[in-house]
Amino acid sequence: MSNGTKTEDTKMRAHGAGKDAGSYISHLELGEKDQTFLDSDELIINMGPQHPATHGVLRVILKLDGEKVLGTECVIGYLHRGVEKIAEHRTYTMFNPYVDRMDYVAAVSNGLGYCEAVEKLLNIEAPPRAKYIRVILTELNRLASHQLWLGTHALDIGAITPLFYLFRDREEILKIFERYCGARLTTHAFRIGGCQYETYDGFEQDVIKFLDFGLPKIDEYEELLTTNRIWVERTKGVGKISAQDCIALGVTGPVLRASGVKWDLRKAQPYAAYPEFEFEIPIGQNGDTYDRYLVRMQEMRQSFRIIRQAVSKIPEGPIMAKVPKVMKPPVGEIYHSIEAPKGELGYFIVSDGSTQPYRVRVRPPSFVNLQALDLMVRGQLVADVIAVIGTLDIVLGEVDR
Amino acid sequence: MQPVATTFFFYLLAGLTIASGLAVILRKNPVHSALALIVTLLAQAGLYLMLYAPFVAGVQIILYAGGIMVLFLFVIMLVNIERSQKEEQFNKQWIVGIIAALALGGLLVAVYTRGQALFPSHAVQIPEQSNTQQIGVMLYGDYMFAFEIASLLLLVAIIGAVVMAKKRI
Amino acid sequence: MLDYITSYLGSNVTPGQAGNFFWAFVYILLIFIGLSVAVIAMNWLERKILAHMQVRLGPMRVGPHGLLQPIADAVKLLIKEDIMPAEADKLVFWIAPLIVVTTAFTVFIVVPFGPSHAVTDMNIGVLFMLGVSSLSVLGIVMAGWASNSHYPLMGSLRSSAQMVSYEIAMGLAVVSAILMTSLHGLGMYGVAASGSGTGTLSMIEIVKAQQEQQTWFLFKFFPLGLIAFFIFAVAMVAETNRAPFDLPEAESELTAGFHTEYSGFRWSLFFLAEYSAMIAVSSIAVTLWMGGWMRPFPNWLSGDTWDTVFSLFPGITFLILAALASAGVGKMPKHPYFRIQTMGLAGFAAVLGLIGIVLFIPPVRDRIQDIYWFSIKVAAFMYLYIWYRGTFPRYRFDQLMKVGWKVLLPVGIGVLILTAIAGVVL
Amino acid sequence: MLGRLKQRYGSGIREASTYLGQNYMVVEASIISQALQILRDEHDFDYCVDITAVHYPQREKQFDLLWILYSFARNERIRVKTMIADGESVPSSDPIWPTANWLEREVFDMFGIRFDGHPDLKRILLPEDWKGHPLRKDYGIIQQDEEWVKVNLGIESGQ
Repeated sequence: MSNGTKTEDTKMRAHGAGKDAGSYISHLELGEKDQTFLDSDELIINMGPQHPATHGVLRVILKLDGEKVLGTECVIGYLHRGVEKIAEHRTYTMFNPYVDRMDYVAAVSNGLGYCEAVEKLLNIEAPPRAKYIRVILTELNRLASHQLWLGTHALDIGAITPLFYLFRDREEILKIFERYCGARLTTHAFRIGGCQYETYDGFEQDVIKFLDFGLPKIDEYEELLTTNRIWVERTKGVGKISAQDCIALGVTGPVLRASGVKWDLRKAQPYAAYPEFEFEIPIGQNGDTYDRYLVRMQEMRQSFRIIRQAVSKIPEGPIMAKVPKVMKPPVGEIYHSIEAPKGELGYFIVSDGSTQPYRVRVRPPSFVNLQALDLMVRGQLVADVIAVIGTLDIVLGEVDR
Repeated sequence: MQPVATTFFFYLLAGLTIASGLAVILRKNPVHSALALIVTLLAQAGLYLMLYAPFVAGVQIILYAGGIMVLFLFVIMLVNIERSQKEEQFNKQWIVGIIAALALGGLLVAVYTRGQALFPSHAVQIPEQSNTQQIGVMLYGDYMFAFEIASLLLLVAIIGAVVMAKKRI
Repeated sequence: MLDYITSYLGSNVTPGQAGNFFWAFVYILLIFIGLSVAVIAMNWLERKILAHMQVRLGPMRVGPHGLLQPIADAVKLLIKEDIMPAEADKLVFWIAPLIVVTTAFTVFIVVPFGPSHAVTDMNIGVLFMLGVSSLSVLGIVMAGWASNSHYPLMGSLRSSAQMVSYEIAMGLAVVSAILMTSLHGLGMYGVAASGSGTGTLSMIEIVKAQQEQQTWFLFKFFPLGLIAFFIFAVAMVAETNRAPFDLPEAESELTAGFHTEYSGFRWSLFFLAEYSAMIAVSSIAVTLWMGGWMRPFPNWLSGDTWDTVFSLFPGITFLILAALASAGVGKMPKHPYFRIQTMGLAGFAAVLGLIGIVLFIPPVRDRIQDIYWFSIKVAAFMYLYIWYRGTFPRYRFDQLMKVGWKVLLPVGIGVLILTAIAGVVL
Repeated sequence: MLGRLKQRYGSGIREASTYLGQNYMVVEASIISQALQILRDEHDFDYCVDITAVHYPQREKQFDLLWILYSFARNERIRVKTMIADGESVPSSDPIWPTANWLEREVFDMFGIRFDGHPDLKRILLPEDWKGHPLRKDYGIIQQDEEWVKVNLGIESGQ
């Protein structure tokens, strides 16, 4: 059970260490041995890539003193598909569906960021109706993403029931997506220059029906968890991160807001039709898991608010701007970012004047946020690692791209 | 309930006690030793039962087999087993050990052969029923002082353990 | 021989006390079969109840409403390949599930399903149950260690620490209930507990003491009995490693905890043991605090009429179940594909109805109703277990220890002392 | 702000301009570290959004290395760009923004640009012993490390 005296090859005999993983030597094992309680040996265990609570194929190497975490190292890349490389070999339009496959639980947001970035590069603007449709769908997707997050997060902490409630309600959102564009998960809802599809008959009614159905459900989730003693004990003070650390580590999204920074790209650098809506940016104070939970719950409520306004104010008009058949943006670079459910999702696109992007760089929020894991769990217990992975709300498709 | 096949059970349990007791010291793997020790303790509990001491037997199971041995195993598992398996099993004091064992054995034999006069010639009639109550009455009546002294001793031991473990924190 | 068998029927004690080996064997067999059936039923019920709590249907495919699902699962587990890790300690790996399952079944020797419905009555009954069930932790520790792998080891370390800590709180709660047995009562049935003034550890005598004192110990010295019961109820969930104290097998942290490396039949032994341990601790709780086999309100609704009314309950319950099943038969799809299923459900309904009718026969119902009330009370606890699982998140390890040592233990000692004082003063 | 930087480093700042409303500046590789430090300390660019690179194989200095910075106080973004040749390394910005740790590792992984003083510079997305840096333009889209695939996955090709 000790690592110190063993040879290299037996070190990673823990589960899941495949051939490629066998040769992987974590920096945790190379450094000085930490002082452990009662001079017992420290334990290096391997969590993932096949582990129920790592939300996909994340592998975390934990250095433990009993149950206390002395250090972590994330091994990622199991889902790497070379999205950025693919982009260089596709036209701007052809690459559009690929972005849906990164953060697959918030595909609409990915599409929105990419389309807006290319639009900026082309110097065109989507018509107002398209912008409204974009806001409605993106906010619905934010709800779906947060619902999935809450379900899995609660499941990680041991509450199995919320998951099913949340899947039931997320289903309604996916039904709207399905009726709008035919796909439920990887929607590919937007086109460069607007939206490809006009809303179907009864779209507004469907959305309003969902709003009336979904808002009281949030109270239902909160009833299950917010004041639940065990839930509070498991999340309060767990995975604390200060605003300074968040900024230094580039952590964005609800995690940053829960640490008390009132920063949301929808307000700070508004895009789409967001300037036209009233909503608040919920923030927390302590930057712990409980605050992140509360912030996301409030964000869901705000999303309902935004959707309600958008549906009631949706203008008539065209849904596509004038876009050339063959897109050849002028030579130049652009960085555009949006507030995805997980944080700042940025696209950096370099054009060389041809039909294909010269370089597309995706700034994935999950990837950057995941870097904070080590800081957040050091000195805490194994169970907290699970809670913190859950609260960071990472999607491995986006981390690995 | 009438006892059945008393002799058979006595020899069975006694044999089990001795065999597993030997296994405790002969096994190289400390976890196996601990498990053998549990068997010893359980067999002893069986012997207590045969002596019409169900309470002592029950306490033996709860405290020793179920409690203390779990803590034993707990500690052994944290220790590096592969290392301890390579270590020498019997250390330099084996001469002293054999002398001590022989002395104890001699004493027992001597008492058994010579000292019969010290013991009553027939077995004491133990009441089958309610000896749990009698133990209670004895402990909290006649032997109150000894009982309290023992508990005080344990308290001291606990504090000592905490102090020794805490010195590094 | 026949005399030997029939001679017991007239007696009023357990087969163990009567020294009747035939009937003791029959009782052991009955308990073994009954327990296995209960575990299978529990498996199905848990999945169904949990599913309905979580807005889904649960098993629906194998048999009507998935009634045959547990049997299908059992068959699957038995014919599954049994994998033993190459690095495992073979002997210990092999023994561990046996220890767990043996201890889980052995405790049922002293569980009193009725004044004479127990295999035997030991005068250290409660101690025996606690002791033997505390041995099951050994099996868990061995399983975790023998797997020679990190997650099982952590699971077994957690479970041993957890079980040892909660056993103390549990023991204190039990002792305060045992103290109550030593108090005098009016003797409703005119039967004095063995040696009035001194308590007892025998399970049957504990229930008789409650009968005599005309109250469940739950309500004795209100709220002392209630607090002790509460401590026990919390500790017993921790002892059986169930949510919210299911850390040793927390699937989101330790994949499956101590039985991660087990599969097939060996794994199913752990499963069997977990559920029978749940039933066992619930039986202790029912015996100590909820009047064991006594029917509800024996003191308020007393008299022959009420006795008869209450003794009809088992039959009525089975008839209701039969009615529900036949209603299900009517609702089955009429497609020929479902014919066998429909017939099976109808047969099931018929069997339930038949049992219900048999239970109305006076000598049978007099003997059975104790078992019935005992089972109903245990079933209530089983429902609670499922309910907890559907509601609570999981505790963290340090919080679990905090609850055990800093809350339950001091409260347990306090209740014990107060009970002793109340026993002397009142 | 740009003026002050220019004043201090003179020719070190090659170009500072705005394209499509987004500010960027091109800095000599030799002073990049100081420039970033000043941007953070004196101009409040406390949030390093992204570090990435672009490969231009036909240029003498093959790589554009970019830092995308954001200032919470000013709600303003700036891109800092430098050009380096293949095999050249730049000082790591990990001491300035800890977030640079993984971002630089990814740049190293994808382009093979080394960062001096990085605490743990190794591949992040690809396997440790993979050969080649996929986002270089001379790395084909269906190219892969055949040997690695054979040894580790036991198949002839990953396609």
